[in-house]
Amino acid sequence: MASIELIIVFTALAGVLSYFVGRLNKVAGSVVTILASMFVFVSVAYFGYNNELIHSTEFLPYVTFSVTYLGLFFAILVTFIFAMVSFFNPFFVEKYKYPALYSMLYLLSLAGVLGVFFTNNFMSLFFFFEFVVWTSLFLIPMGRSKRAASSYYAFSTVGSFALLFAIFIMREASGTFNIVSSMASVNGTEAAIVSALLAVAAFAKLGAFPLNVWLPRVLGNSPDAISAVFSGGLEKLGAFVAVLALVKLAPFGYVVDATGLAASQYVIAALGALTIVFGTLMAIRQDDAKKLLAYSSMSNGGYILVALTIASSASVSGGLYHVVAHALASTAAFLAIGAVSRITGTTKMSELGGMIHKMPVTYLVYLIAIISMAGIPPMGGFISKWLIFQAVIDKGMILVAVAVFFGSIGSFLYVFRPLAALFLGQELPQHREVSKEAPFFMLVPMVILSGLIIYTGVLPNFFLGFINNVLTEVGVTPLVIGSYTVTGTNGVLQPALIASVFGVGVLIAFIIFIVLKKSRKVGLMDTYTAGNFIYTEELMHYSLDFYAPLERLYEKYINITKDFYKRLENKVVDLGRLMKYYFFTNKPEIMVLWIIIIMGIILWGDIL
Amino acid sequence: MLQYVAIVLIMLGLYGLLTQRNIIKIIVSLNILEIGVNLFIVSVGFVDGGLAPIFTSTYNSSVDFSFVDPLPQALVLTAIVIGVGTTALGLALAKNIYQKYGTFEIDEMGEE
Amino acid sequence: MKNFLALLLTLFLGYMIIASLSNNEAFPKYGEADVSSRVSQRYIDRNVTENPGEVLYGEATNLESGSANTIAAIVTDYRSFDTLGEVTVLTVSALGVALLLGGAKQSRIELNFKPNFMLRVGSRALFGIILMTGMYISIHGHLTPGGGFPGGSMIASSLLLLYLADDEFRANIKGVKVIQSVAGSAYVIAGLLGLFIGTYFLENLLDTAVLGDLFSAGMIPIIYVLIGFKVGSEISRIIDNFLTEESV
Amino acid sequence: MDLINIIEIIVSILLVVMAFLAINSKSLIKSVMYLSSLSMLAVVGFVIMKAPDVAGTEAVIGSGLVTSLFVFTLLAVRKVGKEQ
Amino acid sequence: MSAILLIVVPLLAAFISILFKKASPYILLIVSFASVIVLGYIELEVITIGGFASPYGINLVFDQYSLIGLYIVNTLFFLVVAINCVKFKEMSTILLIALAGLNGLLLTGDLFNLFVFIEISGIAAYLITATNKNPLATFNYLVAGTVGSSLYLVGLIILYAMFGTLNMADMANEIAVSGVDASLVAFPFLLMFIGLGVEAKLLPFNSWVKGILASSNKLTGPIIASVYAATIGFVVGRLLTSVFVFSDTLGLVITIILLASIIAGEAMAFSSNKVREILLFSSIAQAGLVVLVFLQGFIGWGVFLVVANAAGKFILFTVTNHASDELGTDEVNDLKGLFVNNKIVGLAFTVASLSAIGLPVFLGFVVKMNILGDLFAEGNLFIPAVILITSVVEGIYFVRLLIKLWYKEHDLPVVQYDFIIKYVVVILAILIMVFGVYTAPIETEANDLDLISFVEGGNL
Repeated sequence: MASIELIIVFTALAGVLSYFVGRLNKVAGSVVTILASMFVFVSVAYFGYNNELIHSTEFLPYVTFSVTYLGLFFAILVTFIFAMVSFFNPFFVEKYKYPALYSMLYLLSLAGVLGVFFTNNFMSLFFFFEFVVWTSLFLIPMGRSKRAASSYYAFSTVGSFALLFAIFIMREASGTFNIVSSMASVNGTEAAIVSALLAVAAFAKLGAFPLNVWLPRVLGNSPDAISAVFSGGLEKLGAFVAVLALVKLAPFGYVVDATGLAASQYVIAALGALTIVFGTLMAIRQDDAKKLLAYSSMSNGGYILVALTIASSASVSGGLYHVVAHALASTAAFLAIGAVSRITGTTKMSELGGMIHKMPVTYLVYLIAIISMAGIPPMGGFISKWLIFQAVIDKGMILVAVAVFFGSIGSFLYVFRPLAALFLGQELPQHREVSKEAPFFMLVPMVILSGLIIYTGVLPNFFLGFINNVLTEVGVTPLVIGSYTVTGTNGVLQPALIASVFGVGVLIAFIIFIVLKKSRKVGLMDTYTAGNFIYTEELMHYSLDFYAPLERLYEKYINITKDFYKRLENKVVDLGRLMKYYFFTNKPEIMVLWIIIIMGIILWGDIL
Repeated sequence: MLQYVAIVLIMLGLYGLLTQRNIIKIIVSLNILEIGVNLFIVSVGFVDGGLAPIFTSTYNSSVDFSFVDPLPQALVLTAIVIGVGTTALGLALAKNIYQKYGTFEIDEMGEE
Repeated sequence: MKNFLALLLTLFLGYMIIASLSNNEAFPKYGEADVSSRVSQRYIDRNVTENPGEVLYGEATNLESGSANTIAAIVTDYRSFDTLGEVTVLTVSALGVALLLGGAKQSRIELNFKPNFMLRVGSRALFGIILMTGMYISIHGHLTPGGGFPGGSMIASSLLLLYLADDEFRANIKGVKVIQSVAGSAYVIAGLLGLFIGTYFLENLLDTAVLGDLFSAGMIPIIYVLIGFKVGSEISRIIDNFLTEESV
Repeated sequence: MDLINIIEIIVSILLVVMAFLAINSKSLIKSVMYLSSLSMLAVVGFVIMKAPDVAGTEAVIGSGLVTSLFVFTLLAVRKVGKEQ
Repeated sequence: MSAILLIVVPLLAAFISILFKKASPYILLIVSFASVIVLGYIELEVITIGGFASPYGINLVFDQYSLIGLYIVNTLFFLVVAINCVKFKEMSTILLIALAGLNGLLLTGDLFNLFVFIEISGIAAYLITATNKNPLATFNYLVAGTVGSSLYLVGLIILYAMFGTLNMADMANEIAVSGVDASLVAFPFLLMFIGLGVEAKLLPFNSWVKGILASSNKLTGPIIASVYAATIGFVVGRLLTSVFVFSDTLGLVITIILLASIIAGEAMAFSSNKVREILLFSSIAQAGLVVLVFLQGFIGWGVFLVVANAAGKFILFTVTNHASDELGTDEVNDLKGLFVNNKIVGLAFTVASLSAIGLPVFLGFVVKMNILGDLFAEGNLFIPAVILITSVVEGIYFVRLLIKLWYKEHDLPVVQYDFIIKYVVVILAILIMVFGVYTAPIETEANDLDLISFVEGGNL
């Protein structure tokens, strides 16, 4: 038995402890984060799975908890991600400006996340939401960009405040902050407004189009471990809100008879599709591997939105499964890139190459992660995408379906690039000496994650079973699953069979590769090009700019959202400058003029 | 009549503040505004044919007379003294400004 | 053109205000103020705390405020607290002028004309007369129009006369400061006496005697004289500051 | 029409005229002088409105002292101006 | 003990300190400290001055509302004095008078007496701001203040002519009893509102603020932006909730003014690159919010909004103005990394700004949430939306500022903070946090204050 309250308080206290330990010894402080987050994960997962979590509160004021399958699902996933990523902390903590603070904020944001998933009170939900924003906010600037933090703040606050607005509207309708009863009490226009506001919150947290600007900036520029946490963990807060907004609240607007879908569902699905396409196209362009993965995260957020808004049993379970699959895959990928960056100090594809020679395990982890992201069997990403495709086609959303397929192919295109650029190709001279495999404790989480990715792809039924509980809870028909089969609307999937076929295929290919090996390794200098001898060890591989012609097609449109917000910001700045210039002079005349005008307005009625 | 004139004076004071960019002129405008306000205050307490609110021996013999309202007059006394305080301070500041910028014209001082 | 527009705008607003005030039935027309419905009627009748019956000049005794001049009664008795504040305003602006126009004042500012002997002597004589008038006005504030404010200002203007008539003249600033401080403190202490001896701050402790006598109205003449000194010293200091400058 | 009404009208007109002149005159010293006479006219106004206390105070303070302060400021400044 | 001593003793001390220049800083320190201490020993009552009962004489209302105001204003004033009394010796007398004026503003129950105290504290403020060495700005402040108070006086006199009284409670009573059309009192109320609006820094009437606060120093910044702002907040709160009646048109116009003030304030802060400018425009927006809250009739939470603002702005201005006094610049880029070597002060600054944005566990959050809740409860959706949107903008520039001040690698600005500044800001920051978490006393107090009925002579 374990009390949620105690777990949260424990996490927060461990955070404070890690701060003081970190003041004494930086690395020791971050070791505390590992121990604490592992402990939290284990206790949440174990007691949660066995329904032994106690939700009563004794210490915390105003906060009440409840255990729902939805919350538990997300909590286990996100605590797992936090626990895995925490293994990286000791290796990176040296580089941060405030290492002790880093450890503390890391654990505090974990505490906040737990609070979000377990509270049954909207006010506490908002409180924890803000708490997570603020604790994670100060983690971001320890990385490369200071601006990323303010744009993260801006968008997530827009989300939080939309949430708050919705909360207050629901409170007016129901007189309570309780999540279940206040959501049940809204109807009609109010429900539509609430649902739209919650959707805004979900969009902001997920970084979906058009609230997407912060996500690539934050993921691309945070410290490496934090990028992983954001992509795998914190971004999923958005998915949590999306479930509340899109699944638990009824859709609104004009209902199309043929498909039974409402206008709001079309709009959100369209935005989700745009997110997918936009994220994919942007990811294809990136040079920085972390940025690339950032855009990939964004496009995967689009999948989750599309899936959740359709709200059929296949789509919701597909969406939730995608949450798991993407969390695992992108965390693994970010960790792999982080490992590379720890060894070489860069994540730019143009500055890297041939890391496979020194970091084979990292390479393998990354490979597995991107296979899952691209939705290729036998990884977890395949299962979720299979379910989502079915739901989309079933509902006749042709354009969305096109986007979804495009995203899938596109993701294969882009995730392959870092693979080729970072790991394959020629080894670069500047990294040749320093490169070695990542330390053991960094490999541990990566390997665990890869194992899970394969497991989710081969035997999805364990997770789908849990997701079915969630589905029942939020009022969607559960998915039909056998012991080794998944039944969709258009057919039955046998992941284990597919996996074994794939396994055999890969095995054969591997044997052929080993037995019939024709290639020979030569040094960089040991070659010539077009009759010229090479005198310097320069890079000769062509894994950059694979898709230059494609990029040229949409080059002009890549910055629409960024430009929009830039322009919005400039408008605010202009307004401010204008006001300053206009009102704040050293002459009394403006003030007097306005006094006269205001008096005139008030008196006008009397004259007439 | 004087009440209207008081309002016109207040407005002229505002007009001065609206158009003048000379420190001294601004203080002059403020003074006009204040005089207008003072006249207005007194006018509010004025009673046609009323007596100044001071008991004298004449008052005893002619009880029919009424006094004008003494309270606004007392307030005006306060307002006048406060006005002179403000004006003195404004002029001292004007002197300081002149020492700093060498002019009374706000337009010639440049933006800070 | 711009100025003309501004003039039109302000005058139009003035017209609007006048029109609105004349439409306002609760606002009395000029010259028709209804004193009886206002608080000031009780000041005139002197019946805020007690009912003295008809107030007659030279006869009514022991009124709550025994000054023949109702304005003086209001200024130094009914609303004496305002006056204390007003004196404070004057103090703070005198201090401010001193602060702004430089601390270490040495010499007089040069005037463009040289006063001759006759002017100097004549103004000395006139100085005394003006000073006496100022005092008189202050002391008789509770009986006749005037009181501490014009009285004090007259005291200050007598000094101003000396300043103008003699380009070497400087008042004894130390002395002025003492008056400034003592007169102000005395006013406050008079109020505190009311609080500690009587029950209320600024309570009129003394007997108010017969309406219209010089020695009547209790504290009112005393306070008016204090105000006179206070105002006089403050304004003298302001004048001194304006007419001196740091010696180069 | 009483004499007092006629005086009132004259004073009123003069008040407005003086105020206008004080604001619009080009010379600062003239402006100050107009202000002084405006103040003096206001004293007449106060007397008309049966406010002798105010009139006395305004006469000494508003018209006398304020004007002298204005003049002193302008004098001091003119001297500074000469030096420069 | 009588509350009148809070006004009279500083005044007496001021008059005496004219003679004793050398001792005046100590007199100031002792008096300002004593007025904080004494507050605990005064019982709540309505004080009659001179023995003349309320509509005829002047009365001071020492109720729960003014007690909170007096506590916050006197405490902050004492802290300002404690930080500055050595450096600004020549201001001692003026500061004493300012203290008397501020206490008078909070206590008085008479509208004309309020005018007198506005002038006292106003003129003292002009002089205090003269230490900025920017006479033009001070002059501008003086002109604005004088115009404002003259208009206030005109408005007051029109009301006097209509209702024959100057006492606040009596005025409110008379207006209610006489049953005149609300449009008739709209104009005088507007005039009075403009007069107060000048001091309260509301948008079209606040052209003086930039000149004053953008060149403010360690003394003027906290005192104008925090102490004076709190006082005026309390005064406006009392008048808006108890005396003024805003009819439809006037209410609408004033709401528009306030919303414009909030929006423009945040936009201007957003577009500024100087720390002091950011803070001053933010305080303009906050002033608008304060008045807006009082206009909606939320006394309790309005009071705590004022308190939270005052404490926060005190920390912010003290910290930045000390730094810009030392460095001679307040460009954000020149102050980058200021807190790397001043962590304690930096933490206090962070707490204050996070409280201003409305982050949970700080006082600002509690206040903002309750205000929003009350607004929603009235079925008002537009104003909360504006408040939330502007909060986003506010949050962005504060976050930007904080990150710049905390993160920099090299060439750190060298600023030393005295131990007294450190103690003061840290204590205030801790208080902001404590009351952000332990909200029970604030909530009871706010609910008590909401029941205040000034018409019956205050909430004793």
